Amino acid sequence: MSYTIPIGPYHPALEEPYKLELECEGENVREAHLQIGFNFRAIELIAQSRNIIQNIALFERVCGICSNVHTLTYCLALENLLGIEPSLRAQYIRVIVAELERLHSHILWAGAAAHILGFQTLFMTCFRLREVVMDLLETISGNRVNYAMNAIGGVNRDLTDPQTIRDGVRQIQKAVEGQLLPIFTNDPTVRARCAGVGILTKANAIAWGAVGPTARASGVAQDIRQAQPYLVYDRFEFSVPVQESGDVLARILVRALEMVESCQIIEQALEQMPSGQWKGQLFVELPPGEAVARIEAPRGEVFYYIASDGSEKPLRVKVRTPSFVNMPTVRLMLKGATLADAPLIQASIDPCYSCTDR
Amino acid sequence: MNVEEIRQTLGIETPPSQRTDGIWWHIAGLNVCHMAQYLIQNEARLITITAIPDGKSECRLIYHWDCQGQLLHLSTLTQGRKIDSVAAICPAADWIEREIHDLFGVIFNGRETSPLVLRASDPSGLFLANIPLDEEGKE
Amino acid sequence: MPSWFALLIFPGFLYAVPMGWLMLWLERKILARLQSRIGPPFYQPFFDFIKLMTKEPLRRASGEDIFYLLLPLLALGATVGSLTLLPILPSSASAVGDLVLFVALVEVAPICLVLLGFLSRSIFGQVGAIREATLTIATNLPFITALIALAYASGSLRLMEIASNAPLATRAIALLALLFCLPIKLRLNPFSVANAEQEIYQGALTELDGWRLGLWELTHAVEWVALSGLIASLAVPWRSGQAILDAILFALLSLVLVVVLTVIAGATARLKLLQASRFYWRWGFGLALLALVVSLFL
Amino acid sequence: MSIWEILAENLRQGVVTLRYPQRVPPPARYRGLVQIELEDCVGCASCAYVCVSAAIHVTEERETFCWSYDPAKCTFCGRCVDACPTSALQMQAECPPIYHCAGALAVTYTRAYPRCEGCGKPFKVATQILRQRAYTEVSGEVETLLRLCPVCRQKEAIKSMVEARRIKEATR
Repeated sequence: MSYTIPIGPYHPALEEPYKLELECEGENVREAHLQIGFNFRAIELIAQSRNIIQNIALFERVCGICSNVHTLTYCLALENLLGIEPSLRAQYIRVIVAELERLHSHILWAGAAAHILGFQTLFMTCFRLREVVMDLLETISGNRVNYAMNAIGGVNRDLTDPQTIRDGVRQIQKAVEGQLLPIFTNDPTVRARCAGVGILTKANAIAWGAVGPTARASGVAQDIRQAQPYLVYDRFEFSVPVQESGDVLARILVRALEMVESCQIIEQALEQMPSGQWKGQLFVELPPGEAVARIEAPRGEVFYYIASDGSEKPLRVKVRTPSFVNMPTVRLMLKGATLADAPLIQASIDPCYSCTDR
Repeated sequence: MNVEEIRQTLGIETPPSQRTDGIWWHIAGLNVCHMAQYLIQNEARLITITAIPDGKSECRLIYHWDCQGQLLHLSTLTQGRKIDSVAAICPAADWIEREIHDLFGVIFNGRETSPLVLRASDPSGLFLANIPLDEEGKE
Repeated sequence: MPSWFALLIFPGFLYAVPMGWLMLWLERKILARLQSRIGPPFYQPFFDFIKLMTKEPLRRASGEDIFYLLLPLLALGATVGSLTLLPILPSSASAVGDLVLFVALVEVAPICLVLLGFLSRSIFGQVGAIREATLTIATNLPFITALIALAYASGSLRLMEIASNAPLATRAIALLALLFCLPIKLRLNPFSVANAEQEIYQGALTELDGWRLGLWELTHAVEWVALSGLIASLAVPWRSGQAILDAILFALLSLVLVVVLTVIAGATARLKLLQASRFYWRWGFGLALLALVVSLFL
Repeated sequence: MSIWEILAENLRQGVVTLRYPQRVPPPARYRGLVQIELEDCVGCASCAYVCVSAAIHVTEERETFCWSYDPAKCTFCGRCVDACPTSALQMQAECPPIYHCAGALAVTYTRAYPRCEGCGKPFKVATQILRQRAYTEVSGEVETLLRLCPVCRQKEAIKSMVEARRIKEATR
């Protein structure tokens, strides 16, 4: 029996609207079509009618989960254009917030994956752990979701209580190593659902320009933090986990190991952090010209392009989010998979539909 | 990444400008297919393509490449709002080109573009429509 | 004991409906506590039922509603009917071949569910119906084999005689095989494939709303009582002779089964259709076959 | 840890969730409603300039200025607080109340410009904080000067300069 089954735009397995149309043969998927744009807000266009400082808050709203990386990349691009560099303390604070956000994003994703697997207890375990990192971010920034930490040339809030963060991060590392990793890799029911499912070959990952954990799980060792270190990432010792198998389990593993690395980075940053200036400056105008910036977000490389004609408003801002390049690979993973695997496979790249649509 | 080699292979005369955020190169009549083929052979990754309206009828397209960790930005102008598609050579360009078609109405020669972020009934070129956004952000 | 008592009072409606709600609540509460959550108060399933029954339902094509009314009622009636056959009290009506009748009645609900899924004309309902049908077949092989083993070992098709006569070894293995089948019949993890929310919404129930869903939820609650009751009533060979004591023992045993099933559900992810079927054909059927072999040679 | 150990641990640990009206208190840096200290506001409209969602408006009249704020539009990014040169803005460190219609918590404050002690015209006044920033020591003389409008202040300054020169010449 052949039929087309729609997943989305609104579906329990999707956090946000997008549509996956699966042409099925029995329980097997023959072909998949992706439709995006349900969350299209034309943020790039709106940015052209706002001044550069308003735009920081605007780009914070590109994504609900990785809000900080967007303001960070935007501010880095502006700083490239202005030719300024934030103080060392501000850079360390940015790194700490960025890594905490990576922890948050990965834990949230692990929870979402567990939910899609129908593993309620694991979902609850992940989301309970997520509270720990959210509390840390709330202590630092005063908000659980949109941290508003980045300003041009600095940060908005100082980091005054390193011990709380250190304790929280240690708790997270312990839980990731002691609970999430063993269950995701050893639990028989989870293994049965994840191993060998939704394979993305290395060749395909390269051809489609996949980034972040999706690429690293397919054996493409690329991480902007090491390839072209920004902020103070060249001062930390950390490794980039790479898996060769390219299946859902590999993507889970890459993220879980990355969380441990992030904890290590935060510990090192707290250790090394110098005292001093951290505040940003208030810029009203930009010099004419263009600049780009890119960073390694939880989901992969975020890329910003800014062009200015010398006024207070940017001429054009281009946002390239990691999900935008990762999502087309879902089609390749889905071909030949079973219907039951489809929600898990589409979730395994950690897609962010709002990011993709902007 | 060997800048001189790229320059010779693509037959470019203008010199590039080297900045902290990569190498910027504006090339008037760039053969984008040739560029894509050459860079992909050299293990470069297409990050994205940025389109910026240039005058009333044209668009400047910037191809952002990651050449083993280094950024290379090659820009060129469309001709009659048309440019060759690189999607056949570089699958990563597929969605990017579709989005540019949606937002700026650029036509990519040698491929079909179906709407990506817009719905099928919407006209392309949304960002050219000059929608006045007042302070409240309403259309 | 008159049969109207069994049907209406114990273990029929008056017992089965509150007990079913209690079981649904216990399932949710245990799951919550296993996850360090508060969980719902004990009256929650009752409130859910009232809420569903009083909701304004969607308008359906004329003639469609009759199926949404009849199929759950049929399933409810059949499931309560199967309950009355359970050998709980020594005075329970036990007829020749009531084991066969029990199997027939307890299978009405899944068949109604498959029909509801197909009737709903929703793609998710149909996929859910296919899954439900596939799983019913997969699980019934060990389910019926285990019952045959019990019947053979005790030399009777009467549930009462099976309960009192089945030899220990066969009884233990066969009941374990029956217990294996419960997660699928009650659509629990790791075999909640037919109502996999993240894949096909509520499967066959996707299009049900208001009282249509309420009626089905009621049936589901009674299904819990009937299926856990089967194992609970067959597990104990002796009856005290005092109706109250026997009833309480039966109820407690049923609740213990709910706890066991819930803990397993809380500790597992959902498997796929093929994996679930394979599990039943290999382990479930293997166990049931073992029970049969044991009953043949011991 | 296996899943069984986690279940046992959870069971041992007991309930960690809260029933609805109970809630975890917000942290010290919580970004709640924006509060204004009108005495410190100079009406420079920096806050309105950086506000992305147009939650803050500053309108100027001849003799007054209005500072209005609508929490329903606010994104609580805190940029207005950072941009305020006189630290007149603060964010409440407690959760805003629940409200049912947009604009229910909107506030508008009007501040009349003080009148110049010289000519009687209203003028924008420098606040205490700005005064302290401009003059290391706010003396009585400065205080008198600051109660005048810029025009009168200029006149007064010229007058005192002329006076000073006269005294200088006289002493010579």
